[in-house]
Amino acid sequence: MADQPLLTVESLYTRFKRGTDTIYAVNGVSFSVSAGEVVGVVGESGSGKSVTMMSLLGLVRGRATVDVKRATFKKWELPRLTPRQLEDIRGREIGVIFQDPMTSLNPVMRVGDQVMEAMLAHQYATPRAAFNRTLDLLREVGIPDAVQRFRNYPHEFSGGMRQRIMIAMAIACEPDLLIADEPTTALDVTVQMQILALLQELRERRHMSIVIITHDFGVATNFCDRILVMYAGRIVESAAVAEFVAQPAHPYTIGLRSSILEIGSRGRPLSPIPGLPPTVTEPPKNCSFAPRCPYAIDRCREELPELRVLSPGHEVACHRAEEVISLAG
Amino acid sequence: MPDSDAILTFDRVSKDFVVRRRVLHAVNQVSFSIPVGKTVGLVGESGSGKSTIGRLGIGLLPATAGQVVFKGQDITRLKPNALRPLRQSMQIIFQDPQASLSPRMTVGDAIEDAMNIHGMGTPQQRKRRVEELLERVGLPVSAADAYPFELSGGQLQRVGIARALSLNPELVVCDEPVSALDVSIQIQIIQLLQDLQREYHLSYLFISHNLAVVEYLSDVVVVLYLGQIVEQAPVEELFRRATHPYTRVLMDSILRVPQPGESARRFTVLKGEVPSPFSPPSGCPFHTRCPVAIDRCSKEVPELTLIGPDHWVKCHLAESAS
Amino acid sequence: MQTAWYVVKRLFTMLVTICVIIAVSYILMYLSPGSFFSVATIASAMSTLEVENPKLYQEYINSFLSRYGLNQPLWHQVLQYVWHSITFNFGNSFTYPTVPIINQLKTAFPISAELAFGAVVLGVVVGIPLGILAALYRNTWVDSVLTSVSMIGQAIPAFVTAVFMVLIFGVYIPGVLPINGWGTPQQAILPILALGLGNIGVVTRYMRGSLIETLRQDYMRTAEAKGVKYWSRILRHGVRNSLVALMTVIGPAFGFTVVSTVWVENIFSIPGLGSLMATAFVNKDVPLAITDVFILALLILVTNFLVDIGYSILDPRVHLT
Amino acid sequence: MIARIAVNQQPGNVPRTARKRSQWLLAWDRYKQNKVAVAGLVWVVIFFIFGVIGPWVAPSSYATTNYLMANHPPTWAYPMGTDSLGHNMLSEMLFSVRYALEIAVFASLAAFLLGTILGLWAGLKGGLADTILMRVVDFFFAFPAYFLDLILVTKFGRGLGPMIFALAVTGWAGYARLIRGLVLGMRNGEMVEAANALGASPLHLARKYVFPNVVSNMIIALAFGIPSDLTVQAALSVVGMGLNPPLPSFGNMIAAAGSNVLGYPWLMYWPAGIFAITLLSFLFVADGLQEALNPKGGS
Repeated sequence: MADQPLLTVESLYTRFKRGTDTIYAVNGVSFSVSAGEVVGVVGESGSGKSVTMMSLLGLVRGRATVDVKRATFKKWELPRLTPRQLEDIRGREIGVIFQDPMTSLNPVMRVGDQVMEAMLAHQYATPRAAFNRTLDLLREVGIPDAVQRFRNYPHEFSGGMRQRIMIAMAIACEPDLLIADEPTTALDVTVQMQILALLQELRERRHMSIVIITHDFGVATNFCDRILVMYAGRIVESAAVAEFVAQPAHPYTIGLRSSILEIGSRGRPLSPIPGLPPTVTEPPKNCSFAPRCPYAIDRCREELPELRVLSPGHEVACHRAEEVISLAG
Repeated sequence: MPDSDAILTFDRVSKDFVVRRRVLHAVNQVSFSIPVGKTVGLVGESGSGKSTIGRLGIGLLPATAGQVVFKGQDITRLKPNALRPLRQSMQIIFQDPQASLSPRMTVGDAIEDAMNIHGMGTPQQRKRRVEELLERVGLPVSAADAYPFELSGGQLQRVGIARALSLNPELVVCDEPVSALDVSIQIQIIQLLQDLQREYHLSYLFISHNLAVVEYLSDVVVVLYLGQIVEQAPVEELFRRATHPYTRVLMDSILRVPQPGESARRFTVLKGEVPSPFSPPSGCPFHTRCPVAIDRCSKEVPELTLIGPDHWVKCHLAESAS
Repeated sequence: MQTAWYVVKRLFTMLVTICVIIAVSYILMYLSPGSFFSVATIASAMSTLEVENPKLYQEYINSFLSRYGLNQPLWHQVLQYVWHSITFNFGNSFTYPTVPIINQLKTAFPISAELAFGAVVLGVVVGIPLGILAALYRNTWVDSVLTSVSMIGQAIPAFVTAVFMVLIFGVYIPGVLPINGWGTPQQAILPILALGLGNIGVVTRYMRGSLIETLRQDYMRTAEAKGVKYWSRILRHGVRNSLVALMTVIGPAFGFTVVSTVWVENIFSIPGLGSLMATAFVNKDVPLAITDVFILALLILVTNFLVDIGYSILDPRVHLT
Repeated sequence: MIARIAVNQQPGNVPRTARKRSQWLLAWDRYKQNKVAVAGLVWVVIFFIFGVIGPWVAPSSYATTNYLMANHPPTWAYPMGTDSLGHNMLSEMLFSVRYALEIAVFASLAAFLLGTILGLWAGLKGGLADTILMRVVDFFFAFPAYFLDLILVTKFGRGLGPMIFALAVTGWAGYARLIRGLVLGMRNGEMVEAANALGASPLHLARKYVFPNVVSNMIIALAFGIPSDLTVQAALSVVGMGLNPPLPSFGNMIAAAGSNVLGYPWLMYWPAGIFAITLLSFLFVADGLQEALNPKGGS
C-alpha cells in the first residue's frame, strides 16, 4: 500500500447504555483505509462492525459514548470536529449507504428531491445545476426514465431501485470515501449482483475508497482489496484478500470460513463453530472467542490478545496464530 | 406425477390471491412430490411463490386448483376439523421464529401447548418431553422458563424446531429457516436439521433463496420463477447440468470465496428485476430478463420438458436442444 | 381522477350515514312510550299560544300533524323526515312555532362554527410547536412541563375549564375579559381558549410522540448521513412525516371540539347551536333537537372528510379508495 | 480441522429465568418507575374507596335540605358550604362520587365486554359477520356519542340505569374496532399461522394466542374509557340532561355552580376541583399503563 492513508483510526471505543447494562460494542479498534482502497469489514451481528463506522461519523443511535485516540480523515481530525463541522463532512466527503433501502428513504419526499438535497445541503451546486446533476446521477446508477422517476416517491420503486437511489444520494457530492453498510443484505440474489456490479463500476470510474460492511465472506472476498474481521467489538484479523484467502490465521476466521456453504459443499461434513457470539457487557480482559475456540489455552482466557503483525500486511489478534496456521493448514 | 413412495404430492396446484381487487397468480400449475424421508429443496427469489407452496403443502392455505395429496389423502378440500388430526404429521418451521412464537408464552409452554392441542400424554409426561426436546435441539432445560424475547435468533429457531418435533411429524416444511440467522449459527441449525432427519426419518420441504444451502440439504431441487417451476431435477443432476438460464443465473449469484491464487470475479449481471406477479410477462415469464431469449420466448409459453433422468426444464431452447 | 372518484364515493357514504343518523334519531324520539311527536307534546310546548290565539294554535297543530304525517305508518314518516332534513327543509320548532328552524340555525350556526374553527386553529398553531419542542428536549424539564400541562389540557373537559374561567374572570379579576355573550372579539377570547386548551393538549402530546417515533426512523439517519443541517432535518424530514401520523388523531379531536362547543356555549351564554340544543332538549322540542344534532353531526363528518383529504395530500402512500 | 463439537453440548447463554416472572409483574415494575402514574393511581384508589363508603360516611342524605343555611359559605358544620336549597355540599359530593363511579364503571365494563367479544369474533371469523359488524361500528363512529347519549337519555329517562345503558350503547363500538384491528393484524401474522399449523382449534387460538396478546391493549383502552365516560356523563348536565335531580352528580353541581359562580363561588371549588383532579388522575393511570404494558409502543 504505497498510497497515502485516507482514513486512519486509532483505538476506537464505543459503549452503549441499555437499561442497567452497558454494552461494550467497540473495544479498541485501529485501522486505516488508503485512497482508492476497498476494505471489507466482516463479522456477525453484534460484532461492532457497523457501530465502528457509524461512531466515526457521529451517526450512532441511542445513548452511546465514543472514545477514540485519533481518527484522521484527509486533513480533518474527526474527534475534534464540532457537530456542525462533521455535518459538512458527512455526505460531502464521506457518503453512506445503509442496509435497508425500504426504510432508509423518506417515504413522503420525492426521490429526486432526496438526491438533490444531498447537494443543496453542502452548497455543492446551485439548485438548477443540482437538478440536472440529479438526473445524471439517476441515469448513472441505472434508473431508466430519470426525468419521470425524479418525481416518484420511494414506495413506487422496487428494493433494488431504491438501493440505487441511495447510492446516487451517497455519491452525489463525489465523496472520497463511501461507506456501505450491508448494502445488499436485504435484496434478492440477482439484484445483489446488480448492486455489487454497480458499486464496482462506480469505484473504478470515480476512484473512491469504499468500506463495505458485510457478514458475507463471498461478497467481501470478491469485492475488496483488504478484509478486517471483527468479533465482539475487536478486529481479530486484517489482511489483503489474497493473503486472507491463502492463509487465514485467526481461529474465528477459519471457523467462519468453513461455516460457509458453497455450491459443491454437499456431502462435506459440517464443522460449525459451537456456541453463540457473546454480548459484551464489560470491557474485555481476555480473548472473547476463547469459549468457542478449539485452540484455546489458559493464556487465552487470561490475557487479551493484541492485534499484531504476522507477516507484512497481515495482522491477527491471537496468541497462538502461528500454531493455528500449522494446525489448521 | 403420482408417486406411491411420496409423502406429499403436488398435482397441478395453483393458488390465486385477490389483493385490492386484482388477481395475483402466486402459484401456477405446480407439480412435484416429496419422497418419504427425503428433502425437496424449493429455490426462488421473492415473489416466486415458494412460501405459498410450503403453506399449501401442509394445508395452511387452500389451493385454488389442483390437488395436494398427503399420504394418499387429498388435503386440498378438507374441512378444518378433518385436517386438524393430520396436523400432527405435518409441521412447519418459520423464517422468523420470534414472530411465530407468542410473546406472552414461555418457551416451555409454547412447546407443551402443541402436545396439549392434540391431547398427548399427561401434564407430567408433557413436561418431561419438553425437557427432552429442548436438550435434543441443543438448549438447556432452563430455557423452558424463558420468554422468547430473552433468547437469541438461533436459540429461538431451536425452539421452533422443538415445537414442530413435539408432535412427531413425518413431514416438516422448513420455510427459510436459516436466512435470518448469523453465518456461524446457520450451519449449526442446518446440521441439527440434518441430524433430526436421519434420527426421525423426516421428510423435508426445504424453502430457501440460497442455492448453496439447498444443494447441501436436498435430494431433489425445484427452481421457481414467478410462481412456476422452471427447472426440477435430482440435486446432483441439477448442479451438473443446470439448463434453464434462470437456474444458471442463480448459480452464478452465489459468490464463492476464491481459491488461493484465483483472482476475484467480475459480478455477472442479470438485467432487470423480478416482474410484478400482478402482470407477469407473456410467453415464458423469464424472457424479459433472459440473456439468451429468442423471439419465440415472448410469445409462446414453454412446456415442462424431460431432458434427462427426472430432469425437467421449462425453456424453449432446452426443448429444441433435447 | 382517482381522487375525484374517491370524493364522490365519500360524499355518497356521508349522505347515507347522515340519513341513517336522522332516521335513528327520529325513530328513537318517536317510539312510544313517551313519543314526542304527539298532539299532547306539541300542545304542551305551545300552551301559551293556545290561550293567546286559539285559532292560530289549531292551525299550527294541524300543520305539524300533516308535516310529520303522524297518522301515516312509521316508515313513511321516517322517509319523509329524512327527505325534509337532507333538503334543509326543517319546518318550524314547537317552542317557537312562528319561526322556521332554518332561521334559528342561520344565526346560531356561524357562531358555533367560528368557535370551533378558532379552537382548532389555536390547537394546531400552538400545539405543533410545543409538541416539537417537547420531542426535541425529551426527558428534560422542558419536556416534563410541556407533557404535564398538555395532559391537563387533554384530561379536563372544556366545560370544567370554562367554569374555572368564569370563576377567575367573573369573581377574582372581573372586568378584564367578558364572561358571557357573543359579538365582540373580546367575548370570543375565553370560549375559544376554553375549547382550545384541550386541542393544544392533544396536539402537543401526539405531536411529541409522533415526532419522537419519526426521529428514530432510518430515513432520519439517512438525512444525517447526507449532511443535511439540523433544523432542515427536523423540519423537512421529521416534522413533515410526524404530521402524517398526527392527522389520524386530529380528526377525532376536532370532532370532539364540535361537541365541546355545545358545553362552552351554555356556560358562556353564547347563542350558538349548543345553546339552541340545550333548550330544545329540555323543552322536548323534538324537531329543533334532531335538526341541531343533524347539523352538528354534519359538521363533524365534513371535518373528518377534510382531514382524510389532507392526509392523502401529506402522505403519497395513501391511496384513496 | 476444528474438532467437531456436538451441538447439544453448548448451552449458549440462556438467561437464568428460573424466576419465571410473570409479564404482569414486570409491567408493574415498569409502572412503579413512573411517579406521576403512581400519584394518579393513589388518587384513583382513594376515589374508589370513597365511591364505596361515601354514602355511609356522608353526614346526611343528599336530599336533606336546610333552608336556614341556604347558600352558606364553608363552615365547620358544612365544610364545603351549602347550595341554594341548603343541601350539605359534602354529602352531595360523597354521593356524587358513588354515582359517578357506578355509572362510569358499569357502563365501561358493559361496553368493554360487548366490544371485546364482538371484536374478537368479527376479527377471527371475518367474512360477512365482520362486514356487518364493521358497518354498525362505522355508524356509531359517525354518530357523535354525546348526541346519541342525549337522545337516549331524553328517551329513556335520566336515572342511573338509563345513564349506564346510554353510555354502554355508545361505548362498545370503540372497543370492538380496536380489538378487531389488533386481531386482524395478528391473524395474518406468523404466530397465528404457527398455531394453526399446530392444529389449534379456533377457540384455543382465541383463548391461548390471540387474547393474551391483545389483553394489555384492551386494559389500556378501558383505562382511557372510564374517564371518558365520566366526562360525557357530567357533560350531559351542562345542557340540563344529566342525572335526574335530586340525585347529585358532578355535572349537576358544576352546572349549578356555573350559573351561580358570581354570588356563591364556593359551590365551584370543590366539585370542579375534585372532578378535574380525578379526570387527570385517570389519564395519568391510563398513560402509565400504556407505557408499562407496551414498552415498545410507548415513547
